[in-house]
Amino acid sequence: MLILTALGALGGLTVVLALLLIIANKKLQVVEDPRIDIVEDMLPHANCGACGYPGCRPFAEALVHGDALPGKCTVSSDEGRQNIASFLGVDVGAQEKMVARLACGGGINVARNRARYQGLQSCEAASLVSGGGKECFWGCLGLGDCVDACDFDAIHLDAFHLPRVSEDKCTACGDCVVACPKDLLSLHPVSHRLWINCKNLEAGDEILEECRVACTACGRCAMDAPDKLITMKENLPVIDYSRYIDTTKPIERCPTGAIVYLDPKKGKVSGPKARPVIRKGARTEAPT
Amino acid sequence: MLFDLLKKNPTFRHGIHPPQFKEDTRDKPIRHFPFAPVMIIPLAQHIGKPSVPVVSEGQEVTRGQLLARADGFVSVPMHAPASGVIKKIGRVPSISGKMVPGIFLEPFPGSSQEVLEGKPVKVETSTPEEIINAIQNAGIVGLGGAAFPTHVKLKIPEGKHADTLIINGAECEPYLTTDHRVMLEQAPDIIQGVRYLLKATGATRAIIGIESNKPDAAVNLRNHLPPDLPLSVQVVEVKYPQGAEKMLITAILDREVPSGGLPIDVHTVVVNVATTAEIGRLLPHGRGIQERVITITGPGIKKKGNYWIPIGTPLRYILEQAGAEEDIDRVFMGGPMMGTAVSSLDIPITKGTSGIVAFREEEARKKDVKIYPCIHCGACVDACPLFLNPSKLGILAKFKDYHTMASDYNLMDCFECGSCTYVCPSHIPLVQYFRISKLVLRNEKAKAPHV
Amino acid sequence: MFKKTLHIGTSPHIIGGSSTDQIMRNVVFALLPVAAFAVYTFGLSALLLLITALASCLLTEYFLNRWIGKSSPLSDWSVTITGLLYGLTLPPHLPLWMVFVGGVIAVALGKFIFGGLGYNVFNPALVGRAFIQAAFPVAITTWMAPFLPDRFSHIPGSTLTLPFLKPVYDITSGATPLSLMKFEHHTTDTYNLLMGMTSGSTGETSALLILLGGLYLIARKMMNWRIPVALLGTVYLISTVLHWSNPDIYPGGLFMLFSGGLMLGAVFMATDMVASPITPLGATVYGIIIGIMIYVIRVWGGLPEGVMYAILFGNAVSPHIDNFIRPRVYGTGKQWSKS
Amino acid sequence: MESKPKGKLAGFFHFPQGDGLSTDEFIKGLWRENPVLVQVLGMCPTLAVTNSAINAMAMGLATLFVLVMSNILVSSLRNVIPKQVRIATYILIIATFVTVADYVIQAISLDVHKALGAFIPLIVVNCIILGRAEAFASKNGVWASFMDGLGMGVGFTFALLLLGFIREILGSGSLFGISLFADSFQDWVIMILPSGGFFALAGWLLLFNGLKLRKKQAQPEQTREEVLI
Amino acid sequence: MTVDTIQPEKKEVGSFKMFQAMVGIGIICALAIVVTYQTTLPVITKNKAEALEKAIYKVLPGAQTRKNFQWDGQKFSEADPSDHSLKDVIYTGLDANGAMVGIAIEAKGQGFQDAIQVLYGFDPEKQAIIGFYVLDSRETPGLGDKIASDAAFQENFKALTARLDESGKKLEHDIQTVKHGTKSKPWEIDAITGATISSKAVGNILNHSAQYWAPIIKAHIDELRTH
Amino acid sequence: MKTESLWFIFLNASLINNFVLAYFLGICPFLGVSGKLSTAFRMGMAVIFVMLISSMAAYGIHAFLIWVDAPFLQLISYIVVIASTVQLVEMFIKRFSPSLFKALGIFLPLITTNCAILGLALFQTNKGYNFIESFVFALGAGIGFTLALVLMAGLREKLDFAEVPVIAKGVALTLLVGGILSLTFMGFAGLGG
Ligand SMILES: Cc1cc2nc3c(=O)[nH]c(=O)nc-3n(C[C@H](O)[C@H](O)[C@H](O)COP(=O)(O)O)c2cc1C
Ligand SMILES: Cc1cc2nc3c(=O)[nH]c(=O)nc-3n(C[C@H](O)[C@H](O)[C@H](O)COP(=O)(O)O)c2cc1C
Ligand SMILES: Cc1cc2nc3c(=O)[nH]c(=O)nc-3n(C[C@H](O)[C@H](O)[C@H](O)COP(=O)(O)O)c2cc1C
Ligand SMILES: Cc1cc2nc3c(=O)[nH]c(=O)nc-3n(C[C@H](O)[C@H](O)[C@H](O)CO)c2cc1C
Ligand code: SF4
Ligand code: SF4
Ligand code: SF4
Ligand code: SF4
Ligand code: FES
Repeated sequence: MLILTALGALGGLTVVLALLLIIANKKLQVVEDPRIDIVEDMLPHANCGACGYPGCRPFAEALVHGDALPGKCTVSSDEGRQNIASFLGVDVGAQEKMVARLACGGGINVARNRARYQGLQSCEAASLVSGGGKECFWGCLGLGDCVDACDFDAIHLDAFHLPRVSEDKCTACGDCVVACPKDLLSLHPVSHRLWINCKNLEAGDEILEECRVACTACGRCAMDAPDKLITMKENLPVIDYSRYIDTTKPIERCPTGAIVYLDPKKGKVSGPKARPVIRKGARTEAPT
Repeated sequence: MLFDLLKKNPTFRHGIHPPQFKEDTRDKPIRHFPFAPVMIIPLAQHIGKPSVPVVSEGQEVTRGQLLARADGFVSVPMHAPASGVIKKIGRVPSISGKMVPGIFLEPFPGSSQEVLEGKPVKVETSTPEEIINAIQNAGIVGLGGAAFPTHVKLKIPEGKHADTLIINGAECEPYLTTDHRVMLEQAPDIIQGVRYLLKATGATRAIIGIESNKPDAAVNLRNHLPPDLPLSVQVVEVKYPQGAEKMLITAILDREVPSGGLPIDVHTVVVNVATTAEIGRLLPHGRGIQERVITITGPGIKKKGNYWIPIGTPLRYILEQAGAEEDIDRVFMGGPMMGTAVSSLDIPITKGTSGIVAFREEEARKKDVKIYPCIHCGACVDACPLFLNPSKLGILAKFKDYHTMASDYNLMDCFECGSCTYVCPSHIPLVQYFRISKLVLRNEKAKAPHV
Repeated sequence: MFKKTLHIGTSPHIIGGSSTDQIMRNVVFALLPVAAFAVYTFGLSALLLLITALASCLLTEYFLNRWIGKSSPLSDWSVTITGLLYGLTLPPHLPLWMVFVGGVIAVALGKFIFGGLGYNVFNPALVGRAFIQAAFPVAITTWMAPFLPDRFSHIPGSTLTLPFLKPVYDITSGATPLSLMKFEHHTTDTYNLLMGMTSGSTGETSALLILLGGLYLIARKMMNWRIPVALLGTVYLISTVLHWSNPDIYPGGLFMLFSGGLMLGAVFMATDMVASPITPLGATVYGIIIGIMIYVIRVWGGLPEGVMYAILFGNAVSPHIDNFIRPRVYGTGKQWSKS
Repeated sequence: MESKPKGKLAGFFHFPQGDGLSTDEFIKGLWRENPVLVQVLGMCPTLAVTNSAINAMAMGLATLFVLVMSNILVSSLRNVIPKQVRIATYILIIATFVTVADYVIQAISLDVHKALGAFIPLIVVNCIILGRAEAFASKNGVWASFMDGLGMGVGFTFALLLLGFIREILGSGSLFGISLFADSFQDWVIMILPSGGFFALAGWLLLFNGLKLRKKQAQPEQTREEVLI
Repeated sequence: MTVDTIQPEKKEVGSFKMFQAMVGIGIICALAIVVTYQTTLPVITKNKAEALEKAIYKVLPGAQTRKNFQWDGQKFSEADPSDHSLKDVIYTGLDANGAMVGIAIEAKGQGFQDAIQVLYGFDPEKQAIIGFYVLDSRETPGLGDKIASDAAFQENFKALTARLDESGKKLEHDIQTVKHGTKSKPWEIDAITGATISSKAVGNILNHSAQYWAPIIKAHIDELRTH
Repeated sequence: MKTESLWFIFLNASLINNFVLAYFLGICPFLGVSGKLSTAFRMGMAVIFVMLISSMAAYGIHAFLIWVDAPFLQLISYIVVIASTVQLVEMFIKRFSPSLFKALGIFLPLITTNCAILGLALFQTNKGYNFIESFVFALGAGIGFTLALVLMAGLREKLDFAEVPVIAKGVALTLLVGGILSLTFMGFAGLGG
């Protein structure tokens, strides 16, 4: 008897439930490409936005819909990109690894401060107060907004309060580029190794008073560069990276070291004519 | 006593009472200042497009001669502050720390104070347009500090009208006494200026608002009031930032300028007294502005006082002439509440400079105190004249949540008066946070269409 | 000729008003008479208790902040207030080891965990007390009679109980005015309440000194007067009206005001700005909410006293008060369009 | 994941190659993926019944039982149950085993049953069980699912006991009902109150966080050659 | 670009299959539950009855057996001891000779945290409460839960007067809880220190229950005896 | 016998024995969905709604099981019926009020398999509440749940802008706040007793 009641009651319930679910199944099916989930899983979940999409999921959608290629994701490993590409049966869309580069060499050992800034310790804040008190208006303030902005621990301030970007860790997400109030950082392919390390628009030897490694707009690098690789614009040399030639010729005669070659092993190499960078009697305190 | 309480001077709600420090200079008559060996004249001394030089290097110019013409409507011309030679047209140092386009002028030794005159503009015979053009040609900008071209403000937009002209004589900044002295010494010019302004704007009445700590100025102006002019003097409470135009309009007219709006939205035009006096002084002679009244004061100055200083005089020269102490540590252009600290003494004063305040180290150190976290004491909330919540804004800014600040807490309304920072017991640099936040948001907005 | 590199910074270049450490120091000053009177009333045990409470809070704050590398953690004086207030809300002969435990909890759990000064969402002193009340409910509801003749020569046995052991009581116990009211329907004379002639927590008995301290802080603009006024006003109003409707059940307004921890709580604890709303209207609403809740717990609830719970509850709703009660920003809303 | 089974019951007695795998299924639930301490699942029973070690133990075992049984049944029926009615059937299965557990405990000890109150039936809605059925058992073989359920269940019991120990020792001065200290011990009543549950669990989590942080600090990331710019 | 190596799984499951699976599993479940229920039922029933009996004998010292009576508003009738769904049941306790020792009554009311459920023994002869047992409470351990264990508190219920007044409709004196150490009347309960609230709750519960039952029992005492 | 008054049932379920803070029911959403005030509030509303529905459903089932004399099916049928009823309601709302669905609907599936809902059904049965009492009980429990959730959300939103030490970030902090809230709610004990 008990068994019958039980079977009846529970059987009835399950029948109702089953019917309900069947109806639900028929009426409300959501169609979403299951590959999106899979691709999203294959992405690094950094949600950094370097791919140009607001996050990994939207990028995954774009990948699946064929609107983007896996190579756009700079955070993923080569293998990871390859996996996604072969899963979706598309090209990797190989993109050369990009890194952020700083266009200033004016650490506290070589660049002078005109005034001492007091207040919130951020470049953004300091740059609003008379440009930050650095004698060179264009120079790095060394308060590390770019460091804070980096989610990948790829930027650190060195002993002279200049940011250094680790080529390994940098994912080219562009956060530091946005963060810098002086627009000193930009994204470049790693293979671009000839680099103008200054943004000062002034010309003449007087500006060496402000900063020992400033570009005086003497123009020698432009003269020496093969194939008109470098032209002078607004008192600064400009490298035409669209026809980039890997050469160290232009740095040879630079008197200040404002143009450098970024050697993968040795780091920043300036020409033999550039004077040694430690200035005697330079103030060593931080530009606060 | 009860009676006194009842007829309290009108004012706005909230605000602060910083010490005034005006005693040192308010009784010092305005005196003329010698010409510096070299004058530095930036081409953008106003908000808007920089002016365009019409002189060339090596050219000799007379005081008051046009140096650069206005470039469009939101721009004003520059006039020579002294007779001399144009040394160079290039980049000059500026208060922003940046080198900006400008002119170096070397006055002739012993050059006279005589000023070149132009075509007079009479109130009675000119149309409002003519007056507005004349104001632009005179190179007049707001002398209250913002340096906004005055003629732009006077040009009432289509579909709006002005019924009241408020002359801002509040001068609520501590230390500064320029407007005070102007009201005492240049009452006829002010009256004349009001006539021009009334005609230009079409307003039917004008009110001069003066803080109650300048009773002599109020009396002086009242004595000069001509019977034929719908002009009156209104004394308002001493309170910072009474001089902000929104606060003055609220105090005098009990109107509120809508958020994101301008005084003209409540049918009002606000002009600073010194600006008014300058209009009244220059237009009848067709001159251009070449000097302005500046208070030089502060604990770091020995010869405190009010001076007519030619525009373009370098700061270093002014300080030397005014006998600044050797150990000055901070120098501000403008008052201590709203003014800008200068990073170099090689920059010139401009049309917008209403005062120079120099602090020695002791005063300066008072600001350099330990910052605590916000303790929600509410002092800032009780101080903000715009009824914002600086505490919340500050916390949001610290965590870089700029969008919430703008969307939920009216960040963009903040006019950076600094009242909140002044009262904060935790010494949080609130205004600095807000400046950054606003800048970031504006930059974002500027970039938005490209993304 | 000018010797120095100039300093630059943003406006305003002058600052006024008192600083945070100054405010905190003054609160300590305002509390000192209360503490002194407590020692006078309850003798050595109260003195030891206050010292232990202070020490536990200060030590916890010091070591925890050192641990995460903050410099000079005690310089803002706030934890001194926490320690003092925490001690003042405990019964005078509570075992010192319990006092110590609560002090550690107050600072570690009530303050440090949230980020320290300025970030705590609850009143740290009350978190400590609430913990102790829940952990050792018997010990914390056992009271000592005031003005015992041997209070300066004899340390009660319970005070010196060894850690983790139950206290043993060897002195005359007293009943607080509130529990007399609640369980025996006996109301204490207002004059006695005012002058601190009753038993109760160490620092709550003298309403007069507390009020004076509060007035001092209000006069120096270091305290938001709206909170105590709204709070006390609410309690007084409700109790007066109900007392009038049925004096047998509902105690009178003055009794309610001056009994238990209400005065101390209203003046010194509800006013802790960190965990209370920031706007003037918000503060008033906050005071009213706490007032209502105190009344409800005291008169209809199970416990004789509810100040602590009411304030903690107020702390919990204060983010919402801040969210919903905001002053109209200048130039927004309908009002400006009138012109 | 394993290869596709051929017949309906093919996966039933499918033992994975080597024992290493299933040991791992077991171990991971104990620590690495501990449902309470790491995944923070099934909080209600965790907090509600851990005011004594006995209750924690009973609850843990009951959950373990249901977890293992439902994992076994779900994984063995995984090819029979259509995807659309998956959740519904899992709930049915779980509810059955919970009912069974409920009656068994009631038969063993009324006191324990009373102490656990409504929380035995509430095992039905413990997210861990449905979670494992859905995430693991529905995709894996019976043996692996069994090990997984066992691991998770033991891990759950372990976490409950951690809480139960500290709450009972401090709160009642006893362990498994056996008095540990002399009579004069002062109980910390808060530990057996609801708030004590929150605090105790938070305390454990803080401890583990602290350990994790210290581990991180102890072995700093390798310093890589940084390219100067 | 459109190479779909992995097709989204399109499982077209027939409705019948779903139905089949659900109902099938439902049936298995039902069977499992019924089997458990049937095997454990006797043990559980026995456990429960024992627990209740233990409580009854505790509040009615001397009782050896018990009888259940249900009150239907008019009269008492003997009830099936195994039927738990009945309401308004009281138990009479009989000694070895079959004489009635007293009546055990369940009562319930709000305590400090949650409802307290108690069983108390009522002696219709003495018109007094003669025993007290806490069936269920969620009072604070170490504090309120002493109402179940505190010896001094239990002492209150050896003989707690619950005498009816002349009208026979209500108690002559309300049962009342007083602060610890101040008990002076036989109808007062001496509270536990530190748990005054729970003690008061017990007093209230007993008072309410006695006010309700005492008159009924007095009027129908014969029905309870004769059966 | 005197039964509890409706007012008291309500107070008890919402404040004194708050489902979350005293009974530990529905801790998962309490920890999970209390991060944002707006979400917490909508979740609370959805819970109140589901509680009312499932309370009524449970009342019906209980009556039915008593009638067929199969109390052992209580648990399984509660869970099944509650789950399917809520799903039905969800479909219904989706069909007839998309805006309401947007506001509350997304929470519904989350709630169905939640301790608080099933706990409510079991408690009301254990306490032997009649239909009206069950309804009030469900309402009180739902409102109490919402209160706890909303208070928590407010505090957490505030704590989003606090310099919480790394060690306490995450669940631990939420639990600690929950503990203090639970302490606070002890102040309501004995109310109405
Ligand atoms: C906080 C604040 C304070 C101000 N104080 C004064 C003042 O004291 N005197 C003044 O003339 N203008 C002051 N201003 C500027 C006025 O708002 C307004 O721009 C000015 O009076 C307009 O006149 P102008 O354009 O002729 O300078 C202040 C502005 C702000 C935002
Ligand atoms: C600020 C303050 C808050 C207090 N809050 C509470 C409280 O919430 N609950 C409580 O039982 N006692 C509290 N106390 C202690 C009581 O005021 C008082 O000592 C207690 O009511 C005596 O209670 P009893 O009747 O339970 O013995 C507080 C004391 C102070 C000074
Ligand atoms: C955590 C806590 C739990 C409590 N539990 C109970 C309780 O279970 N029963 C009770 O009567 N009072 C309880 N109380 C209330 C106090 O102990 C109350 O002050 C006491 O009942 C008053 O009685 P007394 O006057 O005998 O000290 C509790 C208080 C706290 C703080
Ligand atoms: C008026 C006033 C009242 C205060 N009340 C308390 C208090 O009740 N409890 C406390 O721990 N700290 C109190 N403080 C100190 C301080 O605000 C407190 O330590 C912070 O909560 C710590 O972040 C008070 C401070 C002031 C100025
Ligand atoms: S590069 Fe830019 S952001 Fe980075 S430290 Fe320099 S100024 Fe600041
Ligand atoms: S001169 Fe060039 S290198 Fe030097 S600080 Fe300026 S930007 Fe940097
Ligand atoms: S600076 Fe902005 S926020 Fe601060 S008081 Fe002035 S208007 Fe208000
Ligand atoms: S004044 Fe400073 S400390 Fe006070 S609330 Fe404002 S920001 Fe916070
Ligand atoms: S375990 Fe209760 S809600 Fe998740």
